[in-house]
Amino acid sequence: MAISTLPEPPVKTMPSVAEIRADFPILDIEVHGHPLVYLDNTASSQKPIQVIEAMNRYYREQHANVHRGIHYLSETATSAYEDARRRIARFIHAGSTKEVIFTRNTTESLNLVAYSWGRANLGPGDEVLITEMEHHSNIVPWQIICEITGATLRYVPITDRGELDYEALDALLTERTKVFAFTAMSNVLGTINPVEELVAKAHAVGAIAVVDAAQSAPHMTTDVQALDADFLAFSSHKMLGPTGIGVLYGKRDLLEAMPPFMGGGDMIREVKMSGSRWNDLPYKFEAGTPAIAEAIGLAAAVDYLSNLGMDWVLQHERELTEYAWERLHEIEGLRILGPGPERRGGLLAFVLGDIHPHDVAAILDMEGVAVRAGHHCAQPIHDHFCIPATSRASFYIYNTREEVDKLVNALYKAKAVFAF
Amino acid sequence: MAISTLPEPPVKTMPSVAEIRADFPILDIEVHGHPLVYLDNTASSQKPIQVIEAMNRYYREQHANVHRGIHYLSETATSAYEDARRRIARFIHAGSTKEVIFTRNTTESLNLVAYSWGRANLGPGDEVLITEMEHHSNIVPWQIICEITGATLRYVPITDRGELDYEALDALLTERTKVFAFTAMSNVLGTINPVEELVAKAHAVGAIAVVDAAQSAPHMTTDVQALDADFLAFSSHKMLGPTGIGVLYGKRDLLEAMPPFMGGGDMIREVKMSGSRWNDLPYKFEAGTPAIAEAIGLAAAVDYLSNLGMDWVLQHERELTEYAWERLHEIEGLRILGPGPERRGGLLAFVLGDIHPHDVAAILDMEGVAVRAGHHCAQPIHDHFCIPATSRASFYIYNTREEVDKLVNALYKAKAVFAF
Amino acid sequence: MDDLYRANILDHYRHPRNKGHLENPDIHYHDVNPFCGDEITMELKLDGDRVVDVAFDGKGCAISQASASMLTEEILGKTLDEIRHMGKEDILEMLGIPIGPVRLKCALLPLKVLKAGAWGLEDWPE
Amino acid sequence: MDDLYRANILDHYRHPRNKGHLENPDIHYHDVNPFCGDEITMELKLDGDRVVDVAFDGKGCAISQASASMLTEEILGKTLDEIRHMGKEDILEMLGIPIGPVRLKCALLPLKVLKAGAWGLEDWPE
Ligand SMILES: Cc1ncc(COP(=O)(O)O)c(C=O)c1O
Ligand SMILES: Cc1ncc(COP(=O)(O)O)c(C=O)c1O
Repeated sequence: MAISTLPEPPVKTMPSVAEIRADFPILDIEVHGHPLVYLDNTASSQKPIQVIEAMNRYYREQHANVHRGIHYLSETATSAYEDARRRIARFIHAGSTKEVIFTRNTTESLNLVAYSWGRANLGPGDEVLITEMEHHSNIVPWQIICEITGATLRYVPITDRGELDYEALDALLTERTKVFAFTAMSNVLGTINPVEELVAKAHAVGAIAVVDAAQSAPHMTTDVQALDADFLAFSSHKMLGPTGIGVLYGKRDLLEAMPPFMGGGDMIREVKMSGSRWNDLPYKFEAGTPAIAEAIGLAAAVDYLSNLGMDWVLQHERELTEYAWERLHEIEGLRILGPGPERRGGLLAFVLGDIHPHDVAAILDMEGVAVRAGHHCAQPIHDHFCIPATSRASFYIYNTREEVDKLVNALYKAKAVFAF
Repeated sequence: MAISTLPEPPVKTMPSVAEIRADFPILDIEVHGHPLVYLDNTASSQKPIQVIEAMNRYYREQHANVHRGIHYLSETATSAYEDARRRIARFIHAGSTKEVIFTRNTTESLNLVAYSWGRANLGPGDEVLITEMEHHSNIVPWQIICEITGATLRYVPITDRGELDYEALDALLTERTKVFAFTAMSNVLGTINPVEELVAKAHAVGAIAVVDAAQSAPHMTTDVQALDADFLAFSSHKMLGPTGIGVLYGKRDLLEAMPPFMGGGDMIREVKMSGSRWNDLPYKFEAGTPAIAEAIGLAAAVDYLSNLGMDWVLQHERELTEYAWERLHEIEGLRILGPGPERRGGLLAFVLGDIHPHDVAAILDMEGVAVRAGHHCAQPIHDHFCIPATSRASFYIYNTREEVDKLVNALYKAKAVFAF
Repeated sequence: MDDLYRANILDHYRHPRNKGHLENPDIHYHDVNPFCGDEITMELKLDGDRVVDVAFDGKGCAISQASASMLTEEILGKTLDEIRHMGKEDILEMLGIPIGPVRLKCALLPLKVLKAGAWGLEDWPE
Repeated sequence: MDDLYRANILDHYRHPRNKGHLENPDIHYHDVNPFCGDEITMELKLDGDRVVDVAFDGKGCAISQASASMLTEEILGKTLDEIRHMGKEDILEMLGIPIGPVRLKCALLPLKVLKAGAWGLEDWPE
């Protein structure tokens, strides 16, 4: 169904952050005697009651398997599942619900493209171009598929400021390049890449553009048609939605031409012992019973975000990031990776002197402040900067300046413990 | 961790069916003015509050991404997720939690085996043996992988009584057979296959045995060690658990030797731009953020089933099936596919004269009775019997004899509407 | 139940119109509903752009078969261009019964097969 | 915090014992914690079955480095057979601090590397 004919999302209201926080039950817990300060949103966000309750209601009133049942509950579940797909399609401005495939997470979405499109279209002499700032989920599938098909994997280097090296990029993008896969926002450097421009560069040499939107979809407007992306992947759990579901957007003509990825129920039109015919999109790529409750939960999540407006979300996070950027720079020996706050998303990965990030995170945790420490599934970035790990604080719609202050105070404590 | 050292599951209590029903909120709804009679359990079961609440609690109090975080919530979520794996491992009597891999559903579990084990071990001249009574999810992955590898797919025929043709099986199982994949219980015929015996036959010719336990795991004891299965797959949503998660059990030495399926976060030990090293089991096969809440929900589901005892579950369903078998046979023109109630699970697929199963299901639905109609993702069975579709009533722990009576009454109504 | 299985639906199901095959049809197409296995074949004879003869064959439920039977009556004498503009609403109006989302696929199968035969496999009419 | 970063942990972290490399070690093994990238190398010199010299090298957090440092003191003079029987409990006792499930992997990394070096890659000691 054409998305343009759908009713508009509900009218935007602009609640205060205090009102938003009231929707998130987990923000009321205490950690080691302190109120939780949740700054690990890049890894996974928390969920509002609207999302939790949508799934609750589904299991209490609407559950059955979808698509094949003629009875009331199956029709109800089918409608709810397909309505969820429509709302998610609208959220990313997809032209059709046929272009929205449910997967488990960003990782599976990217593997689907690599296995299905890659196996059919790559061979020796072809090149796959990715970047040095990718998450492992946008590296390893390409390593695997290049090994299977004999194609060559190349990396766009990053500069010391944590941005793509555009000169190198232009040299690396050639008519041998069949795929250019890159992240819309780095989960370590925070760098927001110019997706539209990068897609155009890929298209200029005849390559398809695969966008890892795991970090951008939760935090800014995603318009797949304006971006002209061929494929775009994201995860529900990072954007207020449940675990267990992700999305792959793909252009319809590409998806039509691709062989299926997994085989099984629902993805076939006809199974004869001698062979099978595939079903229409998007079902061709959704083998087996799908994550029904999770699709409904994700739809509630994107409604929640739409209601705030993605512009508000980005703005709120930018303000926090600017504030945090200043406050963190007050701390001697603290070094933040990546570009300035005006060109990054709401996350800050840093090192604090030579205190190991695990120790930083452990001490912050004792103060109730949750940050992540490690290589954040992006070893090549850390290799580039010759550091094994970083600590990372990341913001979302419910975070406040007071929480940034608590982060800073806790960092001073860490320095005190390790002052030697 | 060795499963044998775990504490025993909680002491069994034996609630009445009325008490069980009280745990399932959805059983209270009305459908077209009638109380819901849910007889579509083979497609998907309903969920008790214990399962719904476990996930609810997780999102309200415990959520964060697993494995990589040092803060309180991440440690809590990691513990809950790994504890869920342990409880599920114990439910199927796995020797180690390393042998329990979380997937989306049975379908993905079977695809994982076909893609990963199949790509590494199959080639021209090799044979994959499946049966004519398989669900599409245990057919199509093998069709795909045989096409990729050049191996040959063969089918064990079924008899008109809906059982495996053992003479044909013995002729088809040869030293060329590398995989014998079969269902433990047919989702159309109800046939319970002698899994232990079939596994032994596979091993006798040096083949691995892949068991589709989608229909057996919810309804009877699963002891992977006693069965000696090499791989065994099942879905959460058919056994009181949430959608969006399934399990693949695999013998450790086989899993260790297999290449990974999907690439990405968590499944690697080290990612260098030049290549990657894989993580330990089971993580090697769990790429990206897993279905955390869903694992916790499934663990609550298997606890619920363990508490009843799988012997009680099987016995309860057998009694209902015997009763339904008798009552349905009272209806003239009704024909049930498959073996007698003593050798089948709690499901009955049937045709009613020449009334199309869709019409049967639609009329039953008007009476509040939910059954499934169609080919149930098992076209080869229907081709064998030269019928396009069947209606199927299937039972679970909360169904009653009174519900069977309502089914029978509704079937008489269908006959009346189409009496011509 | 009375709603879904109105007398005219049952009548078309029991006594399908234009059921069978044409000799040398100009357009012939066959497809199945992947969710349930219902099958429909549609055949047309054209005079220029106009349908001058039509037949269907198939196996399936009362809804898909009655929809096919009614559809053959509906399109006889119409031009391909008129048929191209037919959609879900026309089928629902033709059947005159309330139909849920899953059953809708049964009801729309004949039109889908017809359109696929005339213009190649297209979208499920939605 | 006082709990996790007790004086003796910080002391071993600041002043690691037996850090560096041996000349011609009999056993040498290096591995990383896949969840965080911490690295440990363990080297042993044996007299028959007995550890007569030991060194570790590595990068990582206070817990993994202190654990490695303490472990080298712990095993010096022990036989390989005695080391084989060491497990999670021994490490926890050695460290003497409460450790959550994720941090446990940091604490156990040195023992894991040691055992992998001695007997080939085995399970994470659990
Ligand atoms: C025997 C059998 N195998 C496999 C499946 C597929 O299960 P899922 O759709 O959960 O992947 C089913 C479910 O209908 C089944 O009955
Ligand atoms: C940029 C980026 N890509 C991909 C992923 C993988 O997401 P998931 O684990 O949900 O598959 C992440 C999540 O950490 C990410 O930040």
